Amino acid sequence: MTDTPEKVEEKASPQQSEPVKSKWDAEHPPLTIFYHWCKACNICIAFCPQKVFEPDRDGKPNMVRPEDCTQCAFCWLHCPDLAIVSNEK
Amino acid sequence: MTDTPEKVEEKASPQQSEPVKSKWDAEHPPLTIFYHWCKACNICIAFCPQKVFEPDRDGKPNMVRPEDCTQCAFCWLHCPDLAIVSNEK
Amino acid sequence: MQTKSDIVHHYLRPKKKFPHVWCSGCGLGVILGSLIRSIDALQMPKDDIVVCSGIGCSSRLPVYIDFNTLHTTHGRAIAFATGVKFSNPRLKVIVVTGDGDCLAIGGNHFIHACRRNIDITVILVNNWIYGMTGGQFSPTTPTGKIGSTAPYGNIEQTFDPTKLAIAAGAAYVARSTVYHVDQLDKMIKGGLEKKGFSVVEVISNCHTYFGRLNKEGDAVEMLTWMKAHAMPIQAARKLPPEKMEGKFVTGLLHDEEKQEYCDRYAQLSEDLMKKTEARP
Amino acid sequence: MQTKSDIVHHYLRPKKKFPHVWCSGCGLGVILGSLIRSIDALQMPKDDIVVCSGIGCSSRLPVYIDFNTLHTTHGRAIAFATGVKFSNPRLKVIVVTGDGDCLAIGGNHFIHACRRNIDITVILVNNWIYGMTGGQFSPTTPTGKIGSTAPYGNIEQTFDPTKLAIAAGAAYVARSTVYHVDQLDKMIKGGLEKKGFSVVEVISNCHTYFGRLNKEGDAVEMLTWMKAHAMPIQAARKLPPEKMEGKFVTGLLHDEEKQEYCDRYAQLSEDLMKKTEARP
Amino acid sequence: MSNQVKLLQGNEACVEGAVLAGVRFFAGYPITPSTEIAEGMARRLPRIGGRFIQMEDEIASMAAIIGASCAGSKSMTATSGPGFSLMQENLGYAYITETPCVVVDVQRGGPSTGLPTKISQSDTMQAAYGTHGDYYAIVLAPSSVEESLHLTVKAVNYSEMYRTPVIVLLDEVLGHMREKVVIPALDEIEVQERRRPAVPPDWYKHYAITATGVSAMASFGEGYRFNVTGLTHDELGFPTAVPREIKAMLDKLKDKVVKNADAIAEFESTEMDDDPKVAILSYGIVSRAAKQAVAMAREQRLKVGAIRPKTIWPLSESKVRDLLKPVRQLIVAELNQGQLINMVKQCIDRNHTELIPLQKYDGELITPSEILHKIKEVKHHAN
Amino acid sequence: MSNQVKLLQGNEACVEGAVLAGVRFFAGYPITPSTEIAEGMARRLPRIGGRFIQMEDEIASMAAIIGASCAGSKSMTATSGPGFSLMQENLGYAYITETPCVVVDVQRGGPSTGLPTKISQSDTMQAAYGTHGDYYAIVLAPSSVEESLHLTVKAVNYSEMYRTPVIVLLDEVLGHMREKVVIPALDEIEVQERRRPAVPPDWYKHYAITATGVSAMASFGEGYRFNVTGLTHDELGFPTAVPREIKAMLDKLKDKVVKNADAIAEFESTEMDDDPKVAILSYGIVSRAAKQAVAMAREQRLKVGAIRPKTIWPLSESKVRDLLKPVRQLIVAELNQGQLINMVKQCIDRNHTELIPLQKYDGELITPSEILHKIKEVKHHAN
Amino acid sequence: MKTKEKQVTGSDRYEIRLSGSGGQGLILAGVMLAEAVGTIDGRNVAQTQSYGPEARGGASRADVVISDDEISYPKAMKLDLLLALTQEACDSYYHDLKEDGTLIIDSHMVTQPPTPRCYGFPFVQLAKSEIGVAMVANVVSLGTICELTGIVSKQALTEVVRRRAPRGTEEKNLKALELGFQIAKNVKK
Amino acid sequence: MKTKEKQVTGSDRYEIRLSGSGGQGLILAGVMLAEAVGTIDGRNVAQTQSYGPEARGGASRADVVISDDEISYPKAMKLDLLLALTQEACDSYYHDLKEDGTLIIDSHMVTQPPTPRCYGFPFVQLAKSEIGVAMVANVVSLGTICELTGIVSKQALTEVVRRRAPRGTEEKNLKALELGFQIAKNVKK
Ligand SMILES: Cc1ncc(C[n+]2csc(CCOP(=O)(O)OP(=O)(O)O)c2C)c(N)n1
Ligand SMILES: Cc1ncc(C[n+]2csc(CCOP(=O)(O)OP(=O)(O)O)c2C)c(N)n1
Ligand code: SF4
Ligand code: SF4
Ligand code: SF4
Ligand code: SF4
Repeated sequence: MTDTPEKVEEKASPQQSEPVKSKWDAEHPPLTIFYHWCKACNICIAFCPQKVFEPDRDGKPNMVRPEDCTQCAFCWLHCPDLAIVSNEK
Repeated sequence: MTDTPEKVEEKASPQQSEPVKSKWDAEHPPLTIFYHWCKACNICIAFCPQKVFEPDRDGKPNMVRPEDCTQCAFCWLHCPDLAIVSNEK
Repeated sequence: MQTKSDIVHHYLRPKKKFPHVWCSGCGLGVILGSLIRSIDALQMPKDDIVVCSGIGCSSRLPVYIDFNTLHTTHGRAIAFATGVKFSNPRLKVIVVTGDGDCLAIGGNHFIHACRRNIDITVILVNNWIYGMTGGQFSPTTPTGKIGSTAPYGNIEQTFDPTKLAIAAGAAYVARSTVYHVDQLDKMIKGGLEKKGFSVVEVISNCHTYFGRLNKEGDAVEMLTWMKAHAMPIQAARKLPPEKMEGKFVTGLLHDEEKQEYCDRYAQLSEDLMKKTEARP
Repeated sequence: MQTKSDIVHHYLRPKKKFPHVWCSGCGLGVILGSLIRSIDALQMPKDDIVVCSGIGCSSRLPVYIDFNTLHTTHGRAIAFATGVKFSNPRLKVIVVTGDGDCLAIGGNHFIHACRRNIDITVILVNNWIYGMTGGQFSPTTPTGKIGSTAPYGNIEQTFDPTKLAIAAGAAYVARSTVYHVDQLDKMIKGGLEKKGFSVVEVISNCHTYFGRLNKEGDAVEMLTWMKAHAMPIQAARKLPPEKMEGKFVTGLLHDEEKQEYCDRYAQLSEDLMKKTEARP
Repeated sequence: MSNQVKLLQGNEACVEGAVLAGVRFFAGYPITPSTEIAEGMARRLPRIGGRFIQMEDEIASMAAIIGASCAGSKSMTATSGPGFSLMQENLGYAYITETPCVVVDVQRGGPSTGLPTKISQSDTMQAAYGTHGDYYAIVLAPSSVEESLHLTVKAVNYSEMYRTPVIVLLDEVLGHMREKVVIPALDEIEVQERRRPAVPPDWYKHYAITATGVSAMASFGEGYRFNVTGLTHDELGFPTAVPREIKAMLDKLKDKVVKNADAIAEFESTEMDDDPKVAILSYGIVSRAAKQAVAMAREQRLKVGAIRPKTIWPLSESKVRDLLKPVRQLIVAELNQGQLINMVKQCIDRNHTELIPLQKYDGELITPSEILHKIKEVKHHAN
Repeated sequence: MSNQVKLLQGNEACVEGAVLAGVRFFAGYPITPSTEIAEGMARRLPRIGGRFIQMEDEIASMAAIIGASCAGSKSMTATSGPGFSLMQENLGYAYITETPCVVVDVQRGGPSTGLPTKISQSDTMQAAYGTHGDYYAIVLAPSSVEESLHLTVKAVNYSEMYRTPVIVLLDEVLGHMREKVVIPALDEIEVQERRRPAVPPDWYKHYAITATGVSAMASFGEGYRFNVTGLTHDELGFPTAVPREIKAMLDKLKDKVVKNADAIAEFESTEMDDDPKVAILSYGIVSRAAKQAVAMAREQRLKVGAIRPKTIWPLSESKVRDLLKPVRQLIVAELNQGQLINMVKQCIDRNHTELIPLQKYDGELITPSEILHKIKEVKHHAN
Repeated sequence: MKTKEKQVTGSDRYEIRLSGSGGQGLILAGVMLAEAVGTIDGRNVAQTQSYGPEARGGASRADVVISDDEISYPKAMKLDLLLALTQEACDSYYHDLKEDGTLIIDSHMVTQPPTPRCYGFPFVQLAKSEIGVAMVANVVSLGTICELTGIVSKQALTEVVRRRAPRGTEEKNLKALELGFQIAKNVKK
Repeated sequence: MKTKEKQVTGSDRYEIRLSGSGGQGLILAGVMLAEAVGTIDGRNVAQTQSYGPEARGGASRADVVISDDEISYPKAMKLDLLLALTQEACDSYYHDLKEDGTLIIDSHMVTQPPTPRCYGFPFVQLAKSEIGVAMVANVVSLGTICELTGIVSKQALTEVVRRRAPRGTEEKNLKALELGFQIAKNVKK
């Protein structure tokens, strides 16, 4: 199946040589989230293969494990409110 | 091909034993034609396998060879003006 | 007269007499005869039959026959027929329609009735042109042919109505021509017997417009063409594609059992009414 | 931000800002993103793109994007688009439409545009329901499912829009889902590149109505369902029918070269004008 | 179910009224703000042996209810502006074929998609002139939820009595608002059935010219085997191009409505007994604001009355003139740019009664204070 | 091609006029008695770089010409009653989106399929009230083949000048009859183009509120990237539900027509110079009978005049009142059961001018002798 | 009253009706006549016809009104000339002819002329026998009308027949026209 | 002028608006209130609401007009009571409240009440903490309104909440109603 995550991993391969875990942290978040656009649909939180997010009080994604982000692109490609962009890609 | 004439011959088979040629003549025509309905389209004349008809002055079918009629049904099944009926079938 | 060939006359309206309005040689009269014979063969009571049509030469057909007849607006016959049938499913509902009526303006009602599989029989008279309005091209006018609104040749692709009907969900789909009257009778009978949505496409000659504009001759020539180019499906299946070049397939093209719309509704309604009664 | 993932924002209308009107989690936002990425990938100039739509939640999409946009009447987007395209064939014309808009009221325009093979790309958002008006069943609501006008379960058969499109003559027909975004991007790109009539059916979630009425959960659950039930055509071809039970096929389903309508007209017109000039 | 008190939306009250009046066939296509009627019918009809079908569009819906009516069912559809526009061609077919059926148009702002969720009364003229050709519409307009029920019953009755389509004009506010409704018992309401032929099939004329202008009507399947056509037809229903027959047919269509206009045209008067010189004319939900305004004005010792046509079409010129006899200044309040006022212009003597428009068309309801304001302006002018 | 004299049908003259005025896009669906317009366009347009398309129905035809107009083409369709009814929804879209286009309605008898090959003027009211919502139609009605050409040019011009659909009302007789026509040279006629935006794209407002009520109009593909919607919209063309913006939009639609009514509304007067007390009001082909009748009456020393609106809508109340100043008895002659007469009722003082209907609706044209007969009846009453 | 109108509509207004059955080409004949008079002779002209609702065959007619003044009412009111190629047409329209109007009939088809004061020619038969196709009877009769009444110039009519004749039949039609002139001349002599 | 009208519309007419954001169930609450007053308490009632053009989320409101007399104008003119569950709703509608009208707010959500003279309860929070679902905040506030104003009888409201609560949530809703009564009682004390 032409499942999104798989496909994107391909593209992501150049970065694989770098130490992924160390690249992101709370100060250097992997993504920018526009919270005023986010409608708390839970898609990014539920599907993130790395479980990067947890819901905040309003149900919006809180990046609790930024360092785990692989830049797989699932979240920003699936956010129905176009509220997530990558800070790298 | 499920062509009309062939098919009807089947149905007509019981009559085949009778002497077809002798059955019809000008006094005992094989068909009745409603000339006031006929619009002279020429279909019966052109397609009658026995060439029973010839066009009259107005182009309407004149039974010039009634004795040749095999009651194949082509003419009355194809007359677009429902202007022909068989006197037998 | 009491011969069998006279049967058609017993179904004509007593108060509106022939000759009909159609041109000399028009295939519509042949279809009228075929429809009557099919109904007669099935011994369907006149009172239970409703024939609906839209607007067009073909759609004038119901006016002549002694059934319940509903001559509606252009393209909408099937939608009206749906109301008749669904309101009183006991009635046998037939639609007579043209390629313009059914496939141009009426295309949506056609595919939706196929989809619902409502028990209606559609006689689709395909004469490749709008006859009534004087020879404009239709969705079935072959590419390249002339119509009064395609004076330089039609640049559009055509519908194959039978393919469309099958894709949209019709239960019974057949094709014949006004030349192949025996086959036509059989196809119409089959459609009438089918419980579900049935479509019989009938290739018919409009020599007055299609024939004249395209130099395809008079009724006789056009019937001769049909004779030469029709290929029964049984034979067609055996032929290699190159032998089918320029030919068209006739016969029963699709026949499928599936639940009919009115039946399904009746069942739903019955269940609900039982439940309602069952309540205190 | 200048990262690539931000590209979608460069195509949003500067004067009408987000957040959009759609429900939280609605698949439409995903399709919006996919459409923009596809256009961007093909480097099509904004000024040359016209996006038409009818009425429905899906049909609200064009309003947000910075192209020439035409938000028309319910069901008629393709007919309007035909006017736009044929009037100025240089323009790239895209239609965004819903299953109700395109297949219920708009069914006829859909099949006729397929037949004409006019160079328009249709993004058909199939969420199995009328979202905008509050959850009535549509021609794609699966039999048995609940809609607000099918409170006891839908008794109708459904259309398969891709089959209909193929039968009617479309040149390019594909299907994807809002879960399979990469595939979706690819299918839309393919449609945009195709010269001729292209249809991309996108399975989308309306959890607000379809999901709620049918207890199929929220956006996440519905996306999960899509993930589990979609089968790419390459894989599907290899599977025995029983393994396809309950699954649906995605990917490029039909791709055919044939002459496009505007081209054909242009050629006719050119020939005629040459002839006219050639005259004294 | 008798005499239940329910809290209902105007749209739901229509459903109740239709079911009470015997409607057993509904074909429709959803559109805001009328959808609750279809939804109600979808729930109700299969439970009582009736039939509900959602068609592919409004054209088909209109066609289906006409077909169903020919087959003997009391039938109905409901829609709003865009759908009502699409129904016009087949509505014309129902007029010329004299087929009973009811169309509910829940008005929203137009033209085109306009304002789907906001109120308007801008289909007033369309209800009488929307399709091509000459025809005479009967159009009823309730002003409360309870009346929505009763006028729907009446619409079905008129449609059967006069063998003609009848339009019920609601609006977004009335369609969606909830009020309590006493659901009458079946024996408390009058239900009319179409007149069935008393003659044998051979003598039956589907369009017999009669003294009342209304012909008896057989249904398909009952042995009459008549023809129905949208072409001009003779008494039997066969196409005709004979001028005399055409004229007879069109006169019949006109007379059965126009000659009965005084019976069909109903009005409600509020505070008109003391012959006020200033009055407000309005229909539907707007008349509720007018009533409130009259009460407010009366408290301020302003002698003002209000008149409300329940029947929008046919216009009964004589009745309008009668009602307006004392009135020198008539405020015509409506939710459009001036439609009702044009109709009034046709019947009144403007030297006698000055017409003062009060038109609102921004999606909001006219308020009592806006009317009161106008009353005061007018009084001022009058002095 | 300049100043050729040709024998043309009214329908063919429409084609000539359209082509002269710059129409280069035609989408249509055949219907009697308008079909010759489509057929003519099908022959002409591909030869001059224009585009002809036969759509699947009238709804699609109307949609296509609007789309084409948005893309910059002067566009047109032609139809007759049933098709005109079907076009109403999208016609409303053209009104609210202010998209120029021309619709020719060649009238035949209605309602419904009615009398496809016979004359009528029964779409008169529909031309102004056929679709839902408030809108203001411009409707022109020629009375000769030559005028069919010129009023078609004018219709295209008005449509471009006022950014609105314009209706041309023909009828079966005029559409099919042949008269000689002087085809004007291109430089002999005035051709109007829509006003193009003078501002850069960023400043462009597709529905800018201007002093004239008409906004400049860009085409798709020119860099303006605007939004067009049938929802109520703001100046930019984005959906709005703000009452103030809605009102502004609807006022704009009204004002650009109503405020220009005196300019748009044209009349022809025959023998009105000596202030006759009796006159005939009629439009289109009927006015030819009226003219003949006036000549006949004058020969019999009856002082009678005739008035013909070339513009049916908008009504210019002031112009009508002006024209009718001397007239005490006005025969309103029309091919329907009374449509034009209702419009006249709205503007005149019936105490001053008595209205005498002369209505024929049996598929035949009113004859000069029928009018003369009426004149004599009336004179008698007047004495 | 009718008689009074006759006077009134007088001036030089001249009303012609060509009638027969569908397929005889009478509409085309009407158009040719009108075109000749209007676009070449330069007079005013209005040509109308009646479409039956059932346009497939049946009776057919074309009217041509000719005048030097503006033509107000474009339809025929009282005919100056009636051409009838069938009995049915003759019976239907004879009463529309002015008392002193001209009646021209196909002498083979109209077996019972309503008045002896008429011109009869076997148009259809002549067309068949002389030109070889019955179809051109319409043009034969045009020639006859031209010659008999002078309402249209020969040169104009010839020009138009050449222009309007279906492609490939120009010669036959011109011959037919000539034949029409000829048989009328014989009568006039 | 507005002040005058206030008097006029007086009599026993009582106007209530329940406002907050979409999804808080305020329309349903309005319907429950109206049904209780109308069909059980037997008074006249008119319930209206505003549909946004973009009905997906956003602000939401339901109005209920109550009277023993016939209700002419069915929409609220000047509110006797405003319930506001969000700041936005409170800001939008406060100016529609009569000078002496009653304002009830969610004290957690409306952080800046426009006047100190108002009742504040943490409806949403209480619903979550006491009943376990935020969704029933609407019914909690209904109970409070009932207890505070007596505009509807407890018995009627209880009956309707039982009847109208989504299937399976009857218990929770009745508990919520009880909670609403309770917190109001505490205030009244
Ligand atoms: C709404 C509407 N549009 C157009 C027409 C004109 N019209 C009548 S019949 C017809 C086409 C008929 O073609 P078809 O259905 O193929 O029937 P045929 O006459 O060839 O048998 C058209 C366009 C109409 N009556 N109504
Ligand atoms: C003529 C007309 N009929 C009905 C409607 C009401 N209407 C608006 S959108 C819609 C259905 C939308 O369904 P779909 O196209 O599937 O889009 P979705 O909202 O699900 O994205 C309907 C019935 C309308 N606007 N116009
Ligand atoms: S029945 Fe057959 S053989 Fe006899 S006349 Fe007819 S076509 Fe000829
Ligand atoms: S087929 Fe019928 S209509 Fe045709 S010529 Fe023969 S009898 Fe006459
Ligand atoms: S026009 Fe064509 S379809 Fe119509 S009657 Fe004539 S031949 Fe038949
Ligand atoms: S109603 Fe359905 S389709 Fe519409 S925005 Fe909400 S989730 Fe999407």
